[in-house]
Amino acid sequence: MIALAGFTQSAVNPAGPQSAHIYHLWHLYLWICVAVWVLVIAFLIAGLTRRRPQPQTPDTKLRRSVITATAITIGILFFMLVASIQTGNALATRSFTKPVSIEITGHQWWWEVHYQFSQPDQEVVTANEIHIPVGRAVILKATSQDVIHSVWIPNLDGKIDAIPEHVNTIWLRADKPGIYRRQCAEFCGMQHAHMAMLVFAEPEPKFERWLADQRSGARSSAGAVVMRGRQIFENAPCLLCHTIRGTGAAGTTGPDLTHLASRTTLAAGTMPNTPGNLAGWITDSQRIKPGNNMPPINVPSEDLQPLLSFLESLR
Amino acid sequence: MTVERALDVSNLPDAAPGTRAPVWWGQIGMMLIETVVFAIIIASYFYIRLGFSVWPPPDIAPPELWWPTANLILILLSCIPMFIGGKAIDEGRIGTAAFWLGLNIIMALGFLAIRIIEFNLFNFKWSTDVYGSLIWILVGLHTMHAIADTTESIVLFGIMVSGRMGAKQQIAAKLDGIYWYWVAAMWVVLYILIYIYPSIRLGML
Amino acid sequence: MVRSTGIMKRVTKGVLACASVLVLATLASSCKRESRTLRNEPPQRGLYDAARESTNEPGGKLPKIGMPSPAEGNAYAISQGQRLFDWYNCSGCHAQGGGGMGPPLMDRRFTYGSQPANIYDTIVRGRPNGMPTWGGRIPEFQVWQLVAYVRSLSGSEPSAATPGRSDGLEKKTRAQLQ
Amino acid sequence: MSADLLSTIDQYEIDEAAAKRDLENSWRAPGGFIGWFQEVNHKAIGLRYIVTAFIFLIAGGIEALLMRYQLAIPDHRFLNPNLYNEIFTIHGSTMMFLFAVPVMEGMGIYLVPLMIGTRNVAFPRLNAYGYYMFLFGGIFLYAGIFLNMAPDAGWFAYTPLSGPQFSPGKRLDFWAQMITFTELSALVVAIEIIVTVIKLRGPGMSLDRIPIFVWAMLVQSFMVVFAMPAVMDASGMLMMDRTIGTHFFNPAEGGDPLLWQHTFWFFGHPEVYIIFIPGTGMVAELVTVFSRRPIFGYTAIVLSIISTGFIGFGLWVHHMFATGLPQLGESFFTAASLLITIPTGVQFFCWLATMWGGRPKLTVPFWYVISFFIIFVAGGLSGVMIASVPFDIQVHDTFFIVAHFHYVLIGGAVFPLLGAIYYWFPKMTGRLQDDRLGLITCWILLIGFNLTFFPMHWLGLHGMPRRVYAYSANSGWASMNALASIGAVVIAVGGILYLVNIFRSKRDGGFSGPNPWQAGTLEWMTDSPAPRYNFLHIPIVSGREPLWERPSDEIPLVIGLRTDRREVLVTRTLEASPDHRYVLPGPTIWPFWVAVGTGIGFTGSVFNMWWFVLGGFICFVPFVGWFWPHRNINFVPKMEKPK
Repeated sequence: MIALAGFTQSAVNPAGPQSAHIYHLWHLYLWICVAVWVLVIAFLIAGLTRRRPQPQTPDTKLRRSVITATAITIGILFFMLVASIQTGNALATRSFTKPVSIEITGHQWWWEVHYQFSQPDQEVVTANEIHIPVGRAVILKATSQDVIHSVWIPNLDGKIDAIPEHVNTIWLRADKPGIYRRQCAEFCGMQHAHMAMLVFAEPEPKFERWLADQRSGARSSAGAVVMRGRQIFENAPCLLCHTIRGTGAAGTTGPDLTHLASRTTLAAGTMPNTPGNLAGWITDSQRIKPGNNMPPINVPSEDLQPLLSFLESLR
Repeated sequence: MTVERALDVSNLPDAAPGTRAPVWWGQIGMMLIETVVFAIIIASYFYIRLGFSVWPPPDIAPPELWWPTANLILILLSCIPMFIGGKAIDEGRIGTAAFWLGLNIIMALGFLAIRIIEFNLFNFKWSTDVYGSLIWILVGLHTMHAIADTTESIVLFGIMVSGRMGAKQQIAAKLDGIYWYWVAAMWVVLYILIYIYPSIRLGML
Repeated sequence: MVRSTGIMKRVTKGVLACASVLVLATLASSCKRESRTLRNEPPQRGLYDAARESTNEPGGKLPKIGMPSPAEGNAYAISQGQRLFDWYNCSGCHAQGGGGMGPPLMDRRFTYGSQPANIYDTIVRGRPNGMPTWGGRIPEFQVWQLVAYVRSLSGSEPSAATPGRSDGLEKKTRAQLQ
Repeated sequence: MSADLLSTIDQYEIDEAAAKRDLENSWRAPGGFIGWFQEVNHKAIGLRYIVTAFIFLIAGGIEALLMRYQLAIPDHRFLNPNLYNEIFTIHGSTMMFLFAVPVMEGMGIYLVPLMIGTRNVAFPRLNAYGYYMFLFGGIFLYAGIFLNMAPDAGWFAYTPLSGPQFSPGKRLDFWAQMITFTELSALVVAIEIIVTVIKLRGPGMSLDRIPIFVWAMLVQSFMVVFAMPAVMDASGMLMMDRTIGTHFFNPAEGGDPLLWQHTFWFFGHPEVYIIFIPGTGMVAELVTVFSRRPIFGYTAIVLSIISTGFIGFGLWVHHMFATGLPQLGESFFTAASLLITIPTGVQFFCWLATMWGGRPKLTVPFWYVISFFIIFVAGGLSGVMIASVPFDIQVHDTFFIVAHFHYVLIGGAVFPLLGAIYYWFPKMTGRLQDDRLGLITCWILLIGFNLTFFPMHWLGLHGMPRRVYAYSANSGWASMNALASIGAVVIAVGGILYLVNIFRSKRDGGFSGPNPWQAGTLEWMTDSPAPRYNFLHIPIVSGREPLWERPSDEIPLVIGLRTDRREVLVTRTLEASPDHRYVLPGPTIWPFWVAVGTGIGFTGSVFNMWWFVLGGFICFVPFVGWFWPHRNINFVPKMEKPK
């Protein structure tokens, strides 16, 4: 569980300009609304408990009060509308150069990640985890392969739906390094609850290093156990769905495993990436995440260790 | 018990035509609902149409015009006996009304027969693509309404022939007519939408 | 109404009886159709059974012909089979059931038999002229799901368990291709 | 109608006993088991709506408790995801389609004829048909659950998740068809109420004298007429996509999954007001009665209700702010969403002014109104917040939204409803409820409600999406979830106490007499419980609160309506002057058989569309039976022309 500690997932703890805009708007709204609520309830209590004058309060006086209250309401609403539109404009303004462009594709129930560059050989494919440079704008393109999902990093920006055959775009920027968790925000079926992703905001050099690592093929060490594990992997059903660049595995229906060991979680943020969890996932994933699309694999006990060694070597 | 003031209504009639009858408002309400049903589908039609540059979609030939146009004229003509029949009902000439209603029923059945030809003329199915789905649901729904009103007309015709016409049935017969005008008017809208609208180019407007 | 009360009572009783029969029938059919088994057995034929492209397989555990399909008539299984049909690239040769490099799957008669067990056998063992051997690669329950989906293409599965269409690009179902 | 047909009589002697005997005879209830299916009386049907809806409320509440138990602790393995998804879908669908709308309709069907001074609704047989449709729809959905066909795509069932590929089997078809049933019922009730209010008001009840609750039901009915067809279209298209392979929501063939969201929310947003507007009508009645003065700003309130009805149709897109719409459109819908606050605000200010200018009496129903203020104002304000696109995209589809709409719907509809039932209970049963228990219940519900739903605001802001069946221990959401689950138990206790009070008081509560609250509207003029014919004589209305203007035995009455058949007085639309007498039909079984035919058609079409045609044929015979006239109707050969 250590690997998962230290992340945040909260709309009231902004780490970038977009979420900060929204956070300020929320604060403004919160205080206005609290004030209005207190006023209404105060008038209610006063109206119920006050001493009745003789004669009764004339209707003209009541009418004046109602008209005043309505006018104030309209004023407040107009103010709120202006604040909302201003925030909306601030969110939509795109004054940045050299953004990182990431396409996130929702699948039932994991995220395919595609770093887009002008040269095809620069592109990076990974899953369920993204790294972004601190202080640089990131363009997120959300789409889906099956049903509607939603991309939402509360610490960085509001959400945008990932809809099949549509591509929705938002931009965001992280100003503080940190780990920001996000999870699917549009109900997408059986395992909607376990469809998370960690966002690592890190300094530019560290990010570039990570990117370079991800571009390369699988670089597993050449030990005998690992080689045996690779052989097991290539002969097992795994390769029908998963890709490990540099090996024979080129399936595209499951997450790309080329750099599996560099990721901190398994099964779209369901659990930390430890050999024990990985073994449990391979042999009986349906116990951990019922309904997911990974079938159980029957690995003989003497083969499990080499297979894990191979997968854990994919840095 | 003694009441201070009372209003004696015993001299009022026990039925009234047109907007004074509750059932007239009920029928208008039903027609309003059905109009909204069509309006929502028509709005969906335009919403879907926004996603296409060519309409109907390129691999579908637009439906032929001859039979649908003939049918449009038939249903408009069939409103005439309905109207004359309605006049006769107002004047209490039930026999005459039955004759004109019968003529309307024959024309309505003719309309439904040609409607079958229309369906056969569609060179696509509801499952071909979304255009097919939209056209089939629009025409299908309209056909359902036409069948329903024709059935109502037949029942009323039966009531007229069996001599059971009362005040309520008179109002019902008038409302049956109003409903048929609605069915005809709705077909004018759908005819334009389905057969004319796709061939209008923006340049022509 | 007094006159017809007796008749009404009898009619009502009859309707109630019919309704209960209908409910029971629906119950019987829906049990099979609607169940969703999530935890299944992993492949039993060994992990890295080398790929065999021919039917001449001496020895080995073959499925008994006539064994009942656990997926037959099950809506969830058919739907999963549809997903797997794409994932395992069956459409590469069979298109969406219309056939291409491989034979069409919308016929009711298959070269190697159209009973669930026959199709299962075809998938697991492969057939000459191109059908690969999937045994050991795909867990048995997924093979059964594929079998159910393939049979649904030719209308051999109950229509209540078969989807009217699929949601993807150019995935025409039976109704459209006919 | 010319005035010479009417004669005003001063000092009229009425043979009360004879009138009562005749009316009781001609309006008597059909007896026996079969009689239950022949019933067409608006109070019986209205009560059936209310009771059935409460049974579904209990079912929905049990589902809510199961969900709260699952979420009480992190990584709880009480419900598997499949079951959890089914339960929240059924919970939402039950509460929206089988409780909230039908119970408001039931209140309307029960109260509107009493409040406007007539004997039944305009089309009693159609009314019975509407109830059977609702009942069948509910049974249909719950039968589906026990047949393992519980829908699991959420109560708004977004495509493509709800489409043929991702929701195999018949689960979603059952859901979609349940909607067809219940919406048909809602439309039927809407027509009933519109026509009843337009044509059957007591003489003298001009538009500016209609009780506000009746206005609310009228506006609600018009909203139903314009909103429900959208969801019937949507669910029909979904059914066709699923069963016969149409492509309305299939992007590959030119359809669009967003079309579902547009059509669904075009209904779904007005739906909120369809539930809430009757609630405001109830609040207005309660505030008037217990402030002991006529409502302040009657015209302003009525105009507010009407404009709420209109603006309610311009807001549907604010459920879709995260789908990537153009920014200009979003600003428009933000403005529209804020705009609807104004009429609601005006109503609140008028209620406050009424209390301010009156002599409020803190009865139990009034405590429910106070709870309504506390809760609904908070919910309305969180609604103002999420009207803003930038803020909404943060909290959309999180527990913040769950909190918001429970504040609005439970606060805005259920609390007024509970108060209203407490208030009208004497009219329904002739007995009073236990005030002490009633007060305790109200407080328990108020506390339990806030305990359950207030923490959800916090959860949503801290990132918890809605509709998750599990969350991990290190998410930090555990304590607030535990609090919410404790609150759910408190609400359940309050609910049980409410029912206990009803059952106990129904058996041995004190007798109430005709007007226990000293209220001013017409329904309190007649006996408690109201007789089947409602009024011995139709009252003549000369003000908004007739009973406050003069004692109930001095109210002028209509005489000359025949008592040997079910005759009511039809009045003119605007000024409600007497127009003609109108005979309402009596008990009949035909609506039930038509409902059975419709039910067979709808149920069968889940499996095969041809059943729909068959259902139509089955309907035909009882339909003819329904409308076929008997010979003994006196023939009127020539009608006078409408003027």
